[in-house]
Amino acid sequence: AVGACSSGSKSGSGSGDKIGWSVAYFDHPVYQLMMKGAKEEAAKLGVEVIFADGKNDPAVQTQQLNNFLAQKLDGIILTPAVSDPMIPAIKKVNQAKVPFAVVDRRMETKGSGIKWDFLVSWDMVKSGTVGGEQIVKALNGKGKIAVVEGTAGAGSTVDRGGAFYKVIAANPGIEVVYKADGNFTRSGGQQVTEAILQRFPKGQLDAIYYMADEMLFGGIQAIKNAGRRDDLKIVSCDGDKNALDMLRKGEIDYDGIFFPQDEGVIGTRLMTQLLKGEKPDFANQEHEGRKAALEEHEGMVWVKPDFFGVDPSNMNDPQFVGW
Amino acid sequence: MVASSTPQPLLRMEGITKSYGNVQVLHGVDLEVGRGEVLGLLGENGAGKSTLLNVLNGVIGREGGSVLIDGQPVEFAGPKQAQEAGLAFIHQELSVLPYLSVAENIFIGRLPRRKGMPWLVDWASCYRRAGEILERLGVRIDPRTMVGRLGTAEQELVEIAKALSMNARIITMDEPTASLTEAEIERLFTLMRQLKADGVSVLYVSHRLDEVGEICDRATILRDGKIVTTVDAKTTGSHALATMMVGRELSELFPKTEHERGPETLRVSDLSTPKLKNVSLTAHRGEILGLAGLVGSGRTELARAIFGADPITSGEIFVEGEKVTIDSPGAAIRHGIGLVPEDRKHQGAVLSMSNAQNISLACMSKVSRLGQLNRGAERQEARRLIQDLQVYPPRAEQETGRLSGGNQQKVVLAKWLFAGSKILIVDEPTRGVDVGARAAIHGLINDLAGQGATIIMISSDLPEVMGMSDRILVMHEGRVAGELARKDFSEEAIVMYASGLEPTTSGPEPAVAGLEPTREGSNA
Amino acid sequence: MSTLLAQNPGRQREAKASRTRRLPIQGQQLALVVLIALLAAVFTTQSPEFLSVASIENLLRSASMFGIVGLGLTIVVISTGSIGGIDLSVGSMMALGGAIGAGLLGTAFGAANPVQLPAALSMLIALVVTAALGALSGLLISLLKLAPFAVTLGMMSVARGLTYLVIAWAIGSSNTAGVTFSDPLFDVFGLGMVGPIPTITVLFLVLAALIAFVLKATTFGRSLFVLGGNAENARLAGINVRRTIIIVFALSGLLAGLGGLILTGRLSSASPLAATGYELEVIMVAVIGGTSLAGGRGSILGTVLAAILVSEIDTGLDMMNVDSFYQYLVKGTILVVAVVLDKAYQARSSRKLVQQSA
Amino acid sequence: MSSTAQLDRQVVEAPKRGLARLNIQLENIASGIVLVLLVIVLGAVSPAFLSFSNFLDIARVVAITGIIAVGMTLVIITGGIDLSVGSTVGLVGAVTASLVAGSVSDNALVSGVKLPVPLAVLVGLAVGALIGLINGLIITRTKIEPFMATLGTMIFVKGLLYLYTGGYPITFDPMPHGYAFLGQGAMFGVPTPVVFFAVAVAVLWWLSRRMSVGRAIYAIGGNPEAARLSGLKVDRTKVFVYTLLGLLAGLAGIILTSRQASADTVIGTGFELIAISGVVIGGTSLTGGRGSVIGSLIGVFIVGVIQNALNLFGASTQIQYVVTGLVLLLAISLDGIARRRRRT
Ligand SMILES: Nc1ncnc2c1ncn2[C@@H]1O[C@H](COP(=O)(O)OP(=O)(O)OP(=O)(O)O)[C@@H](O)[C@H]1O
Ligand SMILES: Nc1ncnc2c1ncn2[C@@H]1O[C@H](COP(=O)(O)OP(=O)(O)OP(=O)(O)O)[C@@H](O)[C@H]1O
Ligand SMILES: O[C@@H]1[C@@H](O)[C@H](O)OC[C@H]1O
Ligand SMILES: [Mg+2]
Ligand SMILES: [Mg+2]
Repeated sequence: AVGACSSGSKSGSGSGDKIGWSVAYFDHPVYQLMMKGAKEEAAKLGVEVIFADGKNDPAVQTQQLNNFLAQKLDGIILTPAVSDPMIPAIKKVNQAKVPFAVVDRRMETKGSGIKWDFLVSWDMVKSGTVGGEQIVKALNGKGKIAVVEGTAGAGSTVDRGGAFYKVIAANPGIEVVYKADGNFTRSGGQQVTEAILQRFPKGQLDAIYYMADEMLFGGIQAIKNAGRRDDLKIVSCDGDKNALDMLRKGEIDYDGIFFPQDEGVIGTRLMTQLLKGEKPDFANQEHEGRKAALEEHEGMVWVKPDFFGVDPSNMNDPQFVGW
Repeated sequence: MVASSTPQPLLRMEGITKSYGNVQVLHGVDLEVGRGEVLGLLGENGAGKSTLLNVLNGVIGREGGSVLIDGQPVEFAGPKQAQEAGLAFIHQELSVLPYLSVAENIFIGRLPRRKGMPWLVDWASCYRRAGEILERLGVRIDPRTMVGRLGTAEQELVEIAKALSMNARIITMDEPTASLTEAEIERLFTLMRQLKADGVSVLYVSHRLDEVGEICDRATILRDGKIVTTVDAKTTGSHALATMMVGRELSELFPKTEHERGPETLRVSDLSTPKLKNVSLTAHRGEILGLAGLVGSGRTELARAIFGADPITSGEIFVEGEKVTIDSPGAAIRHGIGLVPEDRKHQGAVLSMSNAQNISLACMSKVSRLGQLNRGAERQEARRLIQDLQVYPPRAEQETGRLSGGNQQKVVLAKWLFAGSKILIVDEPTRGVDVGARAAIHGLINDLAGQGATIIMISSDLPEVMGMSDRILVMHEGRVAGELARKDFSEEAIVMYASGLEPTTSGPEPAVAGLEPTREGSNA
Repeated sequence: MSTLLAQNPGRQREAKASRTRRLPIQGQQLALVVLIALLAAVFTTQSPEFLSVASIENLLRSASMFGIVGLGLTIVVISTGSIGGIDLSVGSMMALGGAIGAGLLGTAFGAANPVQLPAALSMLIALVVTAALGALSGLLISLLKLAPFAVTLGMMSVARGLTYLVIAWAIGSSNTAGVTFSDPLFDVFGLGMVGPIPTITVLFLVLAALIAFVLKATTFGRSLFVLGGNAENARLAGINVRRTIIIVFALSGLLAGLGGLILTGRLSSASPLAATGYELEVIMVAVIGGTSLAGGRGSILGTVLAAILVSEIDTGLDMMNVDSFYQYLVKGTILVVAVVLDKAYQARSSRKLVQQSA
Repeated sequence: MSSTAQLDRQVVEAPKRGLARLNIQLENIASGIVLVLLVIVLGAVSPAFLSFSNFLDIARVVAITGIIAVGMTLVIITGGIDLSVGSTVGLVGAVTASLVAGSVSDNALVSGVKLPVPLAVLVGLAVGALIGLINGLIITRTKIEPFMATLGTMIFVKGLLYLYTGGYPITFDPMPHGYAFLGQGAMFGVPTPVVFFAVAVAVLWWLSRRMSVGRAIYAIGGNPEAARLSGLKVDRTKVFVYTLLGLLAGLAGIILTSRQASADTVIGTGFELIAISGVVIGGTSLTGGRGSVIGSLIGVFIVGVIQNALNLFGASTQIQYVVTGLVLLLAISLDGIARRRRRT
């Protein structure tokens, strides 16, 4: 059995419940989509979700969680920009015994004893592993690569990076010559890529791995401007339609896809079930036919939507058009 | 030449040299001040007077020479050390802090401290002592007033109070009277005589040569950074002093030349602002119209209102018979009006720009086409004016901020000559200007009038305003209190009008004051 | 003649009138109090929970953190405004202070740092370092007569870089995620309460009172106003300008470091990106409080009130569930309006004084 | 006056003549020397640094913030500052991108109207100029400090940007050639952004040094009251420089969205400080009245060269921060020393 709820659910008042959701930041397509999914599901279920823009600052998110508590909202969901700094704020949420969930970027308890009722986060580890394998395949097991990482300290960066570097380490022919923080943003991706291209002229670099499509979008422009597309393999991750279009046009070599709205929908659905006093059906979550796995993370529930690698063999599959 | 009054002078400076960059300003200056002596230090603008005083007071360093007090050589690392050695310094430029109280300004850097807790300010004693000093000066200003709310003259008095509060043995005063009225000057002199009696020595810089005879014992004359001579101040006349300063014979001071008074060029009728009450006046071609009055009587206010620098609440202005709307200085300039403001540092010149750039500033269109400056023509015009006005050093490309005060004033005048103003308002045009330059400025004003310009001259210097003007309007509390034709000029008449009295009667005018929002000028 | 002039009737009147009445709280601060109350009323009607204990605690915590840093900035601007005094490095200094405080801790998770110190000592070192860097800014500004804006802009970058380095060193890898730890002393900053009031709020108010006292009552404090009015005057008055500038920037660094420790305590974690952009927030607090960027004028009480006001706006808008995108519009507008009102108040009060004295 | 004095004068004037004719200011020399030294040292360490293509690379990188920096120079010379340019870059970039055919966004608010590229660019520039105009009006009408006024608009315009884009990026499918040319094209082998930058420098230099409006800009910064009493239109000139800067920031935003082939909400963030750094390193005084467009050109290149070198040597982010900060401190220190020497 998976971990129990940390809080007694409220009397099954049902509809009209209010859920506060602090999102790492609003201005990112992944989160826009996630919020869209959540809103639609909330409307269906008759609950209200209040989103707060975390502005990529844990201090702001801390403030927001506290405000949710002060507002006596029925449930709280957190998509942390970075994990560890949120521990004290979550402690308070736990003390107040408000139903609480983490969505998208996972947390670690670091022995602090904090609890969440469930975590909905797609398979970041798999995305890193697939990315690593794609790089190995693209380079035939030999070459120099640069990595444009996501926001340092974000659960997604830690997990995806960890898995990715594990695959690379198992392939001694591949050397990581450079890695830098692109902060999951377009301009970050472009800046880091520009630096990479200046640092490694033609012939000294064979591939770049982007930890997210947003950063790829910035980076690809720098690569095109420098006329370097032909001597570099490019691998990315996320499943943005634009990125998959680029893959189909041969402008990049590999990508992968997950579905952000699934996280929004499932997160809202489970929280609502919790608030209604129903026993949430963690094991059977799906959205638009995509099933989410049920696992355990630090002894608590982890509902895990899937991730799929995309390459020329499956890129024309209708389910991988991209979002 | 007169020898030092005492065998062992209190202060002695020997062979002082000082350069700015590679321009030597002081060439080995020797100077002595006896105990209880008031020594006048005279010289043209740029002669190096302020520089010498700055060196003495540790404000700037020197290259060579020594300073001795009581025969002992002293070396000041900064102004604080000079203060501790018993020197006090009243600067040429006002240096009060507007957001602080009068008392705090007086005790700046030396606030009274609590006994036993020396890091705490003893405010009670601060206000009390400031009050006492102001009392001594005969000024009624609340020591708690923010200095920013005082007028220029009162601020100058605060500076003087500051110097007095130091109980110094040697006080150096760099043109302390430049913005004071006669009454205030008189009060200051009384005080200086008292200090003298107490054995305090004063080093006194002024361009008002008649004052020198009145208050100084001896006068040392500085020219081009060298001592020319030291003379007995009581017996040497102003004219002789002036000649020594300039190094050549001067023509008569205030060389009033008679011009034909032409048709009316400017008419102001019922002009009012928050500070002016229904002022009317006319001025004519070729006329010099003097504006006299106490400090704070509204003369500057009137000048600024006519020039469009401050908004007016009502009234009309006619230029050459035509009603004009002047809502900005630009509009005034288009109608041929120019203004030489009283505060040249803050209002007159852009100190970071070159002389040529300052000169062309009010009328750049004259040397530009379609907004493009013709810098050759600009420089050439500037050079001509610099020559005419004897600006020193005579360089068009020189940064104006590096000229002496008097020379800066000439540059401001040159600006209006360049702009070809037909009606020129000059506000205290010779404040802080030496005799040589003063004569040049007077000559220039006369020439301009001779060429048909209209001059409105504001001056607190009665001899000047009486010497130069064809007609004088006297202001009192924002109104024109009286008008005097040249034949009726007398100091008494001006002073009576200025005080709100009728020269012919003895009783004071019914008090209208109290209804108007006036900043009270200085005490008198 | 001179006696005649001496009897100008205006003088006596002024002597009587210019005894300015002194309220304990002056007009502009009064306006801030009114605004704080007014907004509280508006927020409460829209969202009754706004006046709850939890929400007020939340508000006070953020106000105290920005306010403590704002106190340092207020001193900097009052005393060096005439030479363009400002400190843009406070955000980075907060991050650095937090990074050192957390990085040297024995309790940091996964800490690979060779030294592991007790919290009190690591905090002390953090404050010493940020104060020293502040002093370095002050030294450059005073020694070479450089613009504070430019110097602290450089320092902003240097301190941010050092933050990265400290954290990388502390966790023994170039993965600059941050340092997470658990420490009772830091918890006092993050969670501590004195009765119903957060400990850091008490700290803030004590510091504010102390600084206000120093500014009003000590010779050093007065010399700051002199310096801020006009640096040349200060020199002429024998004030050690260089030392004073160094001290105020050191103080600003120190208080920013303290603010950083508070932030770190709240998050139980220090990150290289912490407090990014906070310098503008802090400057906003000082200026809304009535400190003039031109120097020589400012008030600690104003800064305290402004810190509360700004946090109130943030909290209130959040609790009213105003979309974050609209919050920018509201905040930008309030900032401009507050400064315009201050300006208008200044103009009106000086006019009033002239009228009074008539 | 006396003959010695005349002698002195010749001594002072003689060496000045040569430099004066070239119109070189001492302030420029300090930063110019820093730049030359940097190039020499870096060239010696890494020959790759001295290649023409690397130079173009640097120019391309600095061009965008450089365009803002030269506009900022004029604002700073009037004694002002503008913190809102970063937000303007973002908003204009988004508005222009959204108006160009082929642009797509998931946000409903984003305009469905599509215009030909030149027209879209004009609208974008007008938006930039409008923001600048509003800054200028707030500053001149309310007399509040430019720092605070533009801090307010910085936050406000950021809000507009979020509202307009809804937080979604705007992308192109495909980007019209005309628009791509603005950020990615080249003229005679020189990248278009660099050409824009060069033109901006030339125009603003001419305007500030050769035109009466430029003289007014310096006069206003040097002594606003004297400028007003000389009949200069102080407020109008200020409004003009802020508007010009808004327009240039808009241009930078347009170029950037073309280069990045998309607009998002973070682009332009922090540009204000980068541009101001360049201006300050170039020797322009933040108190107004002194400085030059050419100085800022040198200033932004110093920053660009350092960044480029750090990249070439593979310095990590943390080191980049430290070095960039130190170089800024060093450059302004040298400038400070040069100015002090000149004064005494
Ligand atoms: N900071 C400075 N830098 C360069 N030159 C200066 C500076 N200050 C003064 N000078 C020059 O030194 C000379 C002496 O100036 P100073 O101010 O001592 O004259 P002054 O006798 O006090 O004149 P005034 O009567 O006009 O006040 C002038 O030629 C002036 O241009
Ligand atoms: N800074 C100020 N604050 C308040 N009131 C002022 C200020 N300056 C001038 N006033 C008011 O304006 C009136 C006229 O002042 P103004 O300066 O025009 O007089 P003035 O005759 O030119 O004197 P001055 O000889 O000082 O130039 C004063 O009586 C005073 O009430
Ligand atoms: O892939 C990324 C996701 O995992 C992260 O959490 O947020 C940004 C995304 O691009
Ligand atoms: Mg002098
Ligand atoms: Mg006057």
